[in-house]
Amino acid sequence: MTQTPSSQTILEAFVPRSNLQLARLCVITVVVALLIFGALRYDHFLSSYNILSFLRYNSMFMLIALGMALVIMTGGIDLSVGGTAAMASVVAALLSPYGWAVGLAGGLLAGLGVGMINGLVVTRLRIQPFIATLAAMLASYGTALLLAGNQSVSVSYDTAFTLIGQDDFLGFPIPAWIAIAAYVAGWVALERHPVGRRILAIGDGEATAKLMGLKVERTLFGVYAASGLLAGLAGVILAAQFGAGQPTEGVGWELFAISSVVVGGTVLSGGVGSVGATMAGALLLAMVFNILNFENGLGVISLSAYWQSVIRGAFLLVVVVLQAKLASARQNP
Amino acid sequence: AELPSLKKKETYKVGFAQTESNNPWRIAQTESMKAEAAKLGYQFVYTDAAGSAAKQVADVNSMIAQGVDLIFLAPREEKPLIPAVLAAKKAGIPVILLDRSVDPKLATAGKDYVTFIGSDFVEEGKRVAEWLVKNANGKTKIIELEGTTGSSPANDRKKGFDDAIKAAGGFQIVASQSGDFSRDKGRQVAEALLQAHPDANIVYAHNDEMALGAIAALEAAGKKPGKDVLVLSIDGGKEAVKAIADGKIGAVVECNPRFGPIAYKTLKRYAAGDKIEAWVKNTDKFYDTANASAEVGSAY
Amino acid sequence: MPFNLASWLSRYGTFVALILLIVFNAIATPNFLSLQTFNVNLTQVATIVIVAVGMTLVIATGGIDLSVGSLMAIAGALAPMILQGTIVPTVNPLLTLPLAFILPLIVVAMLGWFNGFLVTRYSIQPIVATLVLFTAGRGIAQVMTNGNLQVFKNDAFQFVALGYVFGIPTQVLIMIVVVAAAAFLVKRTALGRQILAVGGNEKAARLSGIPAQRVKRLVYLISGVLAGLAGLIVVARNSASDANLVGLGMELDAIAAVAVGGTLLTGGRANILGTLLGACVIQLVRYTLLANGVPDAAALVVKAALIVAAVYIQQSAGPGRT
Amino acid sequence: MLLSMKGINKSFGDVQVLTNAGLDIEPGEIMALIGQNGAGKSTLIKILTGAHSCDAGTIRFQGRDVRFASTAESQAAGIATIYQEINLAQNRTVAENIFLAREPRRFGLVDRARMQAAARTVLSRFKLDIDVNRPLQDFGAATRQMVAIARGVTQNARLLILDEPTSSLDEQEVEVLFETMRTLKADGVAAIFISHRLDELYAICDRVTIMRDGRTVAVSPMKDISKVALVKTMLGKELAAFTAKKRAHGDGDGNSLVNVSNLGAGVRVRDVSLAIGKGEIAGLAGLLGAGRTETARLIYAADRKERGSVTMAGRAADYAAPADAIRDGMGFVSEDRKVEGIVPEMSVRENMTLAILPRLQKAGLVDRVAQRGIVEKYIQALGIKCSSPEQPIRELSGGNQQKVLLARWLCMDPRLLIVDEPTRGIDVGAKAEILKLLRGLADEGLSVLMISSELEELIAAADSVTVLSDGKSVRRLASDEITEANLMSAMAHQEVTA
Ligand SMILES: Nc1ncnc2c1ncn2[C@@H]1O[C@H](COP(=O)(O)OP(=O)(O)OP(=O)(O)O)[C@@H](O)[C@H]1O
Ligand SMILES: Nc1ncnc2c1ncn2[C@@H]1O[C@H](COP(=O)(O)OP(=O)(O)OP(=O)(O)O)[C@@H](O)[C@H]1O
Ligand SMILES: [Mg+2]
Ligand SMILES: [Mg+2]
Repeated sequence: MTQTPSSQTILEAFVPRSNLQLARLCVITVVVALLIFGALRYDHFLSSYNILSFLRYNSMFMLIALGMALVIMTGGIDLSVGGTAAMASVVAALLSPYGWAVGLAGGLLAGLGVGMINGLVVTRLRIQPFIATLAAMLASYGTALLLAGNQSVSVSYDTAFTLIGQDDFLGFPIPAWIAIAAYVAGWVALERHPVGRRILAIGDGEATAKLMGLKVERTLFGVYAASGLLAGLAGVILAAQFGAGQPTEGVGWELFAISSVVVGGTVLSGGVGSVGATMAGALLLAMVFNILNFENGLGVISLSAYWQSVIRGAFLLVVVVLQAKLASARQNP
Repeated sequence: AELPSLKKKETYKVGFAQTESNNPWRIAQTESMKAEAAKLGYQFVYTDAAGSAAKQVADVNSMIAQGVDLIFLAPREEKPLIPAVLAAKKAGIPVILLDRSVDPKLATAGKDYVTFIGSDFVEEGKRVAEWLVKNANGKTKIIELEGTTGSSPANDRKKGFDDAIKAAGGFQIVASQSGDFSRDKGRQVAEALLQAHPDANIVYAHNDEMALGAIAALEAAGKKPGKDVLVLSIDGGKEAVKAIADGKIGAVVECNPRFGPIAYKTLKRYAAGDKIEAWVKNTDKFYDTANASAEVGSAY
Repeated sequence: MPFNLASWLSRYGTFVALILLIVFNAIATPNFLSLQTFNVNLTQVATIVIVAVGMTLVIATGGIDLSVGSLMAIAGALAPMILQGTIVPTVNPLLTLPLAFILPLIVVAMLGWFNGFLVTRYSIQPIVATLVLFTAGRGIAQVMTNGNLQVFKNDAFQFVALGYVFGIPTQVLIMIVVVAAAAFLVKRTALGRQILAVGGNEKAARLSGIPAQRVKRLVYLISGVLAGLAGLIVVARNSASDANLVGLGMELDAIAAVAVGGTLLTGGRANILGTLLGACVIQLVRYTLLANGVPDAAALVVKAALIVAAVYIQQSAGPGRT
Repeated sequence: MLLSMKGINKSFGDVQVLTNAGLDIEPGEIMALIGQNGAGKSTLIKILTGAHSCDAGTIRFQGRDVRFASTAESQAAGIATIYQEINLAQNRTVAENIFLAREPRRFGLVDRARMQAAARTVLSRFKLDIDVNRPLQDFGAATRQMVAIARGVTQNARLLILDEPTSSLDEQEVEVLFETMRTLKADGVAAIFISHRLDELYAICDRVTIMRDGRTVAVSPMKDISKVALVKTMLGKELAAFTAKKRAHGDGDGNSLVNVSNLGAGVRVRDVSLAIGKGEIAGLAGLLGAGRTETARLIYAADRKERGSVTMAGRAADYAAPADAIRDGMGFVSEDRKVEGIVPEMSVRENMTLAILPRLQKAGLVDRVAQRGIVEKYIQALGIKCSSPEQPIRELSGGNQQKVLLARWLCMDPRLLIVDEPTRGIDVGAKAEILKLLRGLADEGLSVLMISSELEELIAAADSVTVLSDGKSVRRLASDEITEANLMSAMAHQEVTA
């Protein structure tokens, strides 16, 4: 950190200056490593079929991870994303006969609704996010089951609704386009728009942010609403891509999202975070699933589903410990 | 479009997209599929969707990417797995469905997939009800322990049973709650329901595990399972069949998880160019006091 | 001093909620007021309480433990394996029984310590640190048993769940002992004070000579042991151990019990009796919905609303507000 | 009249904090607001800005009756506030902190180039040349305080409120601040200035409002009230002034308790040697960032030392953790009460007995009788103002919190007490009490290492002073050499040689 300006080179840009940049570097390195590993080891790993279906499916997780990242940057958490997506998928499926736009809007509104309730419970009732969104998770699953009559609801194939999930645009899956658009918007909001500064300042300390004259409650409300909206969008894609609103889907999505966010270097206590690294984090974890499937296909060692969860746990462990080690190495060189 | 065909070969690379592995029934199914593949010398690609229909579609897609010859799919749900079936078809890979089917309105056997091998959950519930109607001995008040809310076996086993009971008349379902297909949850729910409805004298559980939990609950409440309260279930695992022999369970409809032999037999028939029927029915046994002791050994 | 409803409610809110539920049930639920009902509810709540007590201590240090359910599964998987002699050959049947208790508890104690190690050594945030074992722990239990159900019968072992001591079910007695010990720990011992200090201000605690890291590792270890104990009770109760399901979702029940009981998730406080009451409220809500035939889907919505309401009453005038 | 607050009442729970308090300010006037710790100054300010609501009273600002519901509203109405002990957003950059909530925009997005340039411009007015793109947490307390002030003055407010802005600033920095305040005053901006340093009030303020026990007891033009009268009104009694009689200490190494030689770690502490005699108050002086706190933390093993040695009573003091230092008879009162001192949710009792816990326990249990004895003794002895020992410490005023923290160590009966800025943010009355207390304890044999940025304090209380500059001990002043001139020249050491 005592570098003179003259020693600045292009390489300098790659030297991490903060833990966040370090985490980003770490996660990108691992993603690239996994890609190379997969490409060398498995035949069709980098086939366009695999890449495109990978993106089509994982766009849902990228969306909820983005919402989760925003919430976590404020120092909160949103456990309701899976339930919200499930409920939104049911609403979208139920409304899909009235046209793709109605289905889309319905799903989005359902998600937004849950997000707004979360926001209200957190800001007005001052209930801790963990509990507020835990309750919202239960309630949205309950509502989803009630609306769906305890079983999956078929979407309408007469309208264009399923195209939202199943079609391509310029040879690229529409869900992936949606996710990319959401991330671009998220990046602009966080890095370029004043609201991003507000989100991060709240994560730094809510009381302080309030004294600094920030509209803390409004921002928090907005962030939970955004997370709900993104989960709703994921729900719409869920319904459209699989042709059904699924009230029991989404279990464990919140943990996937939290892991992605953390692997992307966002700190759970708030105040620090990055949108791009969250996306890389989500891709990384999703790729682990994909690789496990391919590994099983090789037939060299047949991993039972149980070993897969052990491996996923171990992988998470390695990544976070690696990050922690690098961070402390950076601090005391 | 035509159903993709399967070349006749010495060995195949087959995919098996399992739904989940969190209960003995699924484990037995996977074991059977794997063991049979090993016996035949086939390459076996296995995925586990951990209870998520969406992940199962992704799993099927990764099998397609890996270029398997045929996919065995145990669809988690009727509707959401349609895209997987259609994607495989589009990629020229035949699909055989195991133990659950997909929505017949959206995909049909012989056109979109080869066939469905399995039993009929509605039928299972109905068979239990029919046995009950004959053997109730004046017992009428039923507690129903449902499977996981929203899952298709839970919905179908409920429908088959409830409809048949209603048609028979004279019975009353005093409570029907989910026990999540698990012994512990089934026991807890049974404990609560038995307290609230002490007059109940029949317990119908959607699987063995919950039935065994209910037996524990009955015993804790000082009631004699089989005598004071009649217990009925579906699955037919060894423990449950033994419980029939012990007089604790009245009757069990089998739902056999050993799909291996019939699955690969169907594959070979298809490769040989046979015309496959739309539904290859699994013949499910029925256990009650008449045959339980004799059959304990052969139950899965 | 004028009567202050808000502050009174925040102190006794959980208790009031419990009384209201009991009154409601006495009127609405058939056969509610019976000893057996009481018995059923107490035995069912025992494992949640035992786990939630450990969770309370972890939360008091400002942490959280998502791995409890998986640790229950591991302990629950080990005990029958020991009883059936699949891990350690049965040298002496007299030894098997204590081993079936002690070995699983030692294993989960080590895993709990490992959680604490990740939290203290690498400063990994507790949710993530314990997410590792949440994910991998159940997998380990499943791999050990190959996912198979283990059915067993051992009266001496199952005494923890099926026996009675002085007419009290053993698991209820264990629950009472655990609650009393933890309440005593928090209120009267130096360690309890240190736990709260670490959660309240770790830097200050360290500068005051409190071994903050050791204290943290210890509470995760305690949480692990209590989860393991609950796991043993569950499998003993069912005469069967299913690594796939033992303790599934327990972390959320336990955390909800802690929150409804009035302990803030931010650390620095631990209300053990509140946790007991909180768990009882959650159990009674569950019982009420079941006994009154509320369908599962609707029950979820009601449960959610009640959790929010209970926590809100709890903190409506509590010191959490500024 | 720019602002007029009248009849303000406020209670927290059962505690009445403000009773009929008031405050009037004319445009362009700088008003001093003083009172003992806990008199209610900060609370009054927070009511004005909308951070707290009041139970009764009226507020008129710029001719309108107002009652701000949030700080955002008061900011919009033209009131800029620099709160006491607030640290801004630590992870955000300096520029972002200055402009948070009112970023310059372009097409609705933050105009980062303009924001950074503007930040550099304001900071240069404060003679601060720092990288505005670095997170605030990379900077020291003084810099952070200056950033907070910069944030305040750039708000183009009609009224600027500064709640103890100078407690972590050195004299030059204070002068820079005053310069800015005078400029603003010339533009007609009014200010409320809260400080416990009376000289500063006389230097900059036009009038003074004095509060006592939640009431406004006097308002007077600054020049019409003498220091003595001011303090008397504020305390409600004569100040028992602290005029320590210093002991002529033989500096012989023979009876020194602690010897530090060539201590170092990282770049902040390079080479520090000092000795603390038995029963001596050893001062540690230096400019901000000279490495005083770091030195103390190394001695106490709060951080790990890399070079040099420390001995305590002749034996090597190579502790692994503060716990070892404590066992060896050390105590440490940190300069940052909020972050490193109090456990906010805990009661006065629990906070006070935190360090002594290991000694209070019998078979793992806390000996409650002994505990009560200690707590009562020190609440009495130090005159700690609290409603009961069970009151959460976060509800106490800063001065009283500090006394509790002192008691935390005094009850341990330590051999060496390290106090880092022990009187920061503490009123003149309490300050004198604390210094008297330390003196008394030293006379009974306690050794004290006192870090202070206030020269008068060192002059009045220390038996010897070691001066640090840039991480090195540059001079040791014996009792009779401790004068303002000597201290200043020693502290400026680096500038002279460099
Ligand atoms: N949130 C709170 N809850 C309860 N009591 C409080 C709270 N905030 C402040 N107090 C009490 O109000 C009184 C006034 O506090 P305040 O901070 O206004 O004092 P002050 O004059 O600013 O003192 P100092 O000079 O130490 O900053 C104190 O006795 C304090 O204990
Ligand atoms: N060169 C520097 N760059 C950034 N921060 C610095 C620098 N020097 C000092 N600081 C900050 O100044 C603060 C005070 O430093 P330190 O505690 O070592 O010295 P001190 O003389 O005790 O200062 P203080 O009077 O504030 O206690 C530290 O918190 C440190 O972060
Ligand atoms: Mg103040
Ligand atoms: Mg300092």
